[in-house]
Amino acid sequence: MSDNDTDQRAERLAELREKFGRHPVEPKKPFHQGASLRDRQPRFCALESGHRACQGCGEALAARLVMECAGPDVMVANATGCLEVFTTPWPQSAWQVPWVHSLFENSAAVASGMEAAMKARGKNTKILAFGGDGGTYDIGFQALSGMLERYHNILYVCYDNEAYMNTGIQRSSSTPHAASTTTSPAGPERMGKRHLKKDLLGIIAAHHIPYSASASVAYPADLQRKVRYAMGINGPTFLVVHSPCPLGWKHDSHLTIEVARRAVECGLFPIVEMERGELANVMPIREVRPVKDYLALQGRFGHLMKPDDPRAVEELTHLQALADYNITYFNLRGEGEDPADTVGISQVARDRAAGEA
Amino acid sequence: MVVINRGAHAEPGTSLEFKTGNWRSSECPVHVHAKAPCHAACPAGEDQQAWFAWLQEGHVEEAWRELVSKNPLPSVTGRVCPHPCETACNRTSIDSALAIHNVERWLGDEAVAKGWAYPVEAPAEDAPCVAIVGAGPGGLSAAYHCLRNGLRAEIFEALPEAGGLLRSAIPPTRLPRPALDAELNRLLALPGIKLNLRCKLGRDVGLDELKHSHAAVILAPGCGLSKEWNIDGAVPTDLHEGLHLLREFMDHGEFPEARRVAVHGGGNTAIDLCRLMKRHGVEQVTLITASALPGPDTDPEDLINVVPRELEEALEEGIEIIEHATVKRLIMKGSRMTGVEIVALKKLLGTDGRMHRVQFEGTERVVSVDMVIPCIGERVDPEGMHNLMNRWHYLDARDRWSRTPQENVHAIGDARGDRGTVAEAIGDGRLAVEAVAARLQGRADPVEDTRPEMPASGLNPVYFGRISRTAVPKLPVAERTFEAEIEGDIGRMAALREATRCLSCGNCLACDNCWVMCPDNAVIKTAELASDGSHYVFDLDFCKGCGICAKECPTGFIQMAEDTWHEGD
Amino acid sequence: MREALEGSQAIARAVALCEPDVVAAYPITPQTHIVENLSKLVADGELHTEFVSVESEFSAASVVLGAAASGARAYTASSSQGVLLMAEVLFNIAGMRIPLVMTVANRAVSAPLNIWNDHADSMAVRDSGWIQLHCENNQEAVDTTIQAFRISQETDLPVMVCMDGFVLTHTMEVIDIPTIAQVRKWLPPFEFKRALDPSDPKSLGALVGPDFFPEVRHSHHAAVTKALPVIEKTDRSWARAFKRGCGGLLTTEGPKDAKIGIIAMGSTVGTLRSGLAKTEDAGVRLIKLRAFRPLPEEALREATRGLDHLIVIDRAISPGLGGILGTEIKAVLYGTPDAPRIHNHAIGLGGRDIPETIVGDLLSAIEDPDATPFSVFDADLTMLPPEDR
Amino acid sequence: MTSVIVGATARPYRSDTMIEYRIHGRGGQGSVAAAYLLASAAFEAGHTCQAFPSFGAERRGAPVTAFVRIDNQPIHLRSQVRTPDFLIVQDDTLLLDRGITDGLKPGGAMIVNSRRSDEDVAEAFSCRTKCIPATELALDYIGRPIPNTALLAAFLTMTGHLPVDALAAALKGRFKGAVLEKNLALVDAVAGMVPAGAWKESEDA
Repeated sequence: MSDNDTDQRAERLAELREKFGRHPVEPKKPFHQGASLRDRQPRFCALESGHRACQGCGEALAARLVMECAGPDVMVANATGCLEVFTTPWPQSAWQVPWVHSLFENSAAVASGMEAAMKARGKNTKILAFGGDGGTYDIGFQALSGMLERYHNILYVCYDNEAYMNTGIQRSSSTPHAASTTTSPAGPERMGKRHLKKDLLGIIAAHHIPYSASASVAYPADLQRKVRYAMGINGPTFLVVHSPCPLGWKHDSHLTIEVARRAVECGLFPIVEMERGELANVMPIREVRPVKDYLALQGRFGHLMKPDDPRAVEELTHLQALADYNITYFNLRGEGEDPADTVGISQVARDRAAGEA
Repeated sequence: MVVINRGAHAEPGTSLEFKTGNWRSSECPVHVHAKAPCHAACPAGEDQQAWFAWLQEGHVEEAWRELVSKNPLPSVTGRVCPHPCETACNRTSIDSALAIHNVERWLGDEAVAKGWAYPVEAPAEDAPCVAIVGAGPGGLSAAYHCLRNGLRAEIFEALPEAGGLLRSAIPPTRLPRPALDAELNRLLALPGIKLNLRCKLGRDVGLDELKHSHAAVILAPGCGLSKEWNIDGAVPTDLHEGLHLLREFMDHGEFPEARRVAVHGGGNTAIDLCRLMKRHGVEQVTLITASALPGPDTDPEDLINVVPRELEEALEEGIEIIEHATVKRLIMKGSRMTGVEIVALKKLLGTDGRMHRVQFEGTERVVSVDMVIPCIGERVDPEGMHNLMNRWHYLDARDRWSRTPQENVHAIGDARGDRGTVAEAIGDGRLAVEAVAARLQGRADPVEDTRPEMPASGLNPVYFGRISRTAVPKLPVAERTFEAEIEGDIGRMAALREATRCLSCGNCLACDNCWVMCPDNAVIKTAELASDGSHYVFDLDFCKGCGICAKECPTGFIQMAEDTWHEGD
Repeated sequence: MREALEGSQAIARAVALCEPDVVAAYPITPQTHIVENLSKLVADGELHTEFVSVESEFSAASVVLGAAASGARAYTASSSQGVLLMAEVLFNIAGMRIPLVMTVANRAVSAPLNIWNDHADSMAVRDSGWIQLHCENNQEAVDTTIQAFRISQETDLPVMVCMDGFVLTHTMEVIDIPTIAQVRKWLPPFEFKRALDPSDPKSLGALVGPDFFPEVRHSHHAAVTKALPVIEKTDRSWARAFKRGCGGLLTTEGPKDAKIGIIAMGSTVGTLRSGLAKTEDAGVRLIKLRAFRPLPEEALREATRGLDHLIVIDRAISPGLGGILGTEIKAVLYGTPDAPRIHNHAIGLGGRDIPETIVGDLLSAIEDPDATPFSVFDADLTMLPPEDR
Repeated sequence: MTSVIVGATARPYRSDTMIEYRIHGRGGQGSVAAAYLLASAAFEAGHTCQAFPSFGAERRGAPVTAFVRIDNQPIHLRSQVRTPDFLIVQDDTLLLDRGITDGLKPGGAMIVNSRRSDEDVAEAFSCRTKCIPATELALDYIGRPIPNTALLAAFLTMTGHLPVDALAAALKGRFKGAVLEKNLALVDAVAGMVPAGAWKESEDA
């Protein structure tokens, strides 16, 4: 191991100490040390390769991004769902942090117990709770609400792929209006889901918790900043991460990021931050796209792409109106160019450090 | 043997035992270092993307060294080149091209100012020596690349000064002489280059003699003579042809008396001449060209072959340009010219499958002038090289390496007849020397860069915000003289800023997108194992072939390829 | 120290003596007083624990799951509907082999809504893989609660301490509460080897496919079965330390040559004992079954040896089958030579008061030529329309 | 497996000394508290005891009952008290239910919180009865209309079943400070108001 690695590691630990104001546990198998290149990657890898997510899985990506800036002194409670199934088919596990799966609807409660245990045992290890939209918006909502109300020191991350994907694409309360799923199929009598996507953040906001936010896999830097911020808060925090599902949304696997990006750019998935339930920050959209650009990439909205069908036109217009509403409501247009807007935050530059290496 | 533990818990990271790499159904990601279009378009062979990469990292000298690995005269080309690189720049699909030539000039000037050493070593005393005829850009480039290839160079120049048309045909307003001299002198001072002035082929030295005394001969005489010009056999009694007028003016500062002048032609010489005459006091200067002015629908094949900014400045300065026209008849009052009849003309595909210039009857009109100056191009002075001339009166260079039918003799630059820019001559010089060096070392011809070019569609523009091109100061029309350089210096700050606009087409930016966005953690960051300037390798044991990395690679450096590509690894 | 205490209060005190790290519970009649008493102990500074006031029994179970999985001694309590709402988590806790303790204040399960005592709730989760121990009185409930923590950590299994709702939870009686020093000496500190720990990051609750599931299930079954000697050993150890036991797996009372036996679980045993006192000449062997899961098959066969008749008292039924304990005991005795005839009766469902006189009725029923193999013994069928009898 | 724990045979299951009480009150009047107080007093006096409510889902104001058993041996019986030795009635409006004395053992007695005369009530129910204005006394001494202390004090004074000191000890376990003092004062006052040992013979009845 080179000095450089040691320095990086020390730096990382120092950063963690700074962030948490506490001493993180030294992992038994330290990160970016070891024989293989994989072991020496300059990031904390809590979600290893070899997991069985679909090609182009947005959720797998989101979870890895979250864990990178949450670990290593964390423990995870994971709701039943794709993430759980594809990471831990016994005897294998893709997790490099303590991880527990109990049930579909109780990750917030299990996490509450874990956090209580940490408090009782005088430890500072941060607890994360993970759930999909089914386990968060729907069946696990009560446990989540209880967790927030009891003010546990937990970051709850909802990987929102807008349907029950684990069981084969059934609608959830997070499924967008007019999306076709196996339980809200489009047909002569129906244009996909009849109801609206639940305004979960609004409900979370009503819990008056220190911090809640939305993020998207299309904007990893923003996502990771939010995770770091939330990790530093002593109290309940909530993050919903828009995570496309190529299988369920019916788009090509390589388009995962593109689809997620367009969802943000059209206004259907606003990226916002709330402090104590008050809107504190939004990611402005530099160039607003029509929702059609977003919808057209996905088979689940295929029935809307029929200009000759007045019902399709109506629903398409409806979705545009919903996006417009978000843009107005959250003031997503911003005021001029902003390094943190949808374009600014995406910009890449030649990595000087890498260039000199 | 599996042993099931209590509660069926799993140990950390054991998923690594499960290789998801066999999930790839058809394609896997590969790193493809495609040619940046600027590089593909550069006749001198520069890899602009490569030296902008150094600039992006703040390494100015390294950028210059990368640049001069191909083109030893950036200070010159940064002023005179029509920069096809900028025309090709993929950035035009986002906002506008990088100001490549301005940055090139700044780099060249920086090197002069700072005295950076050319990346060459003195050749061995007994190294083979190449004879180079002509000390214009092509010959100088050839000499320089001899050093780069461990050869010595001996230049034979007919004129008393080196520089060729850089000195004789390009006005100081475009290429100030101090800039030219500074760069030339640095180059000529390199050990291993011997310059013989006032030494004319055919007069002072013979080709056969050179072939005998030197390891190879590279002919770079340029085109010293004007092409013959007449209108149906008629010429004005006091015919002045363009290149001659230009040289005369640069030597003596005088033009023949005229109030209204028509220049017939469409190259840089024509434009330079128009602008100098206008500035000299000629009331009306009209350029009659068969080509087209730039416009949204202009066919590149049909476009007037001049440096775009020069054209722009000419129009600013009040030069009238009549496109798609030619001179059909000279109107004389006795020996005095009163006007020219012009007719509309266009290049059209003929029934023989070739392009022809077709004049359109009934479009004739008269432009009143008292002088018409032909500026239709130049030809080679064949002295000493008669048996190398082809039927178009150019030197018979036959391939990329400018080989002629005579063994060990190459003919480069304008004298080939199919070149027309300083950059092309510089490129020719390098290629010819590379071929010579290969032959001398018993190697095959150097392999051409066959990499595919990265089109704008191969990039992901999402990752590049709109950044406007740096506007470089220019002298106002009223302040333009015969000496002062019209275009200003871009300056360090702006040059570095401009570098940040480079899209790095086809090359790895080390932006981490692939590393960050791989859902399968199958991109490994490593400077050691990565090739082609990349910082990543794919762990195909785990890559499922989703294609996100390729889609989200800003520069198109990652592409999806048939999975068989990696078989046998 | 002996004190006159309400059952719930005594349980709260017992739990506090075990110094749990995390307590999570949601109130439900008749478990409420346990939660209230624990809350008060916390508020009064007498119990230093993370008390998580959850929003449902479901979360209560989940919280203790998470807490125990994180290496904390954890405790919860519930009853009836609450147990059923927990059901999913209860299976999960056991399947993950997580040690923790839960009190079930046994109560009927609706509908119809009924808050009174029977065993329908714990019976409904008998297959969850928990250890289930039944208590006859509040002293046993206190002692069993403390024992349960030790059994739990020794077996890596969760333990359900079943005590009859109201009949025990709301009854004040004289109870000897151990001192904290005694408990600390007897109960080792909590240890869970597989606890979540960033320095040894295991994944708990993995997906187990058909390739391994039967083996995992078998190991769970084996673990619960192997808890039998642990339960016994623990009670013996307790008896040595505290000069009183809780009856190990089961106890028998009465003449050795008895030909009739009565077996029951929980507080009913006391009433039956009281009733038998009036019929001393009956020669009846009273069997108190403490361990329902694991079911002590060998001990049951031995306890019933020599009997001609065995009356099995159930406090819950499985509609369409009959008594649950009765059916299980039939299965245990199947193929045993000279096995007694089983008379299976459910009594006291939904809190129907069980008078001591029922003993005589039960004994008489042995000779009743019209008796069915199973009956809801104290149901007055004349209240039902003929077609519903 | 030979793990059967066989208990002693011939163990006396039932004591002849057990005394059973039934307390009638209304939801919110503290019937259960009275039962617990009485059981606590028994415990303080060295007896075994058992007290429990009738486990109703009734709300405030509804008639409720609670039960107490006191003995000198372990109490196994868990059924409700069907044949009480004594009744404690916290509210004379409950007397409208004529079935209130059902199961009362012959020779049993009833103490009622009432301003009515003992004789009136005794006549109506054909049992020994003592009425005391417990609510008024409680208001006078404690300031709150809780009749338990007065009723129990009167009851214990008359039966001598438990020393009145035991009630004081039980009260000390439940109350502190001024409330306790007021309750103790009430006990003393009531003890002086009723004939001590008047019902003592009932134990032998």
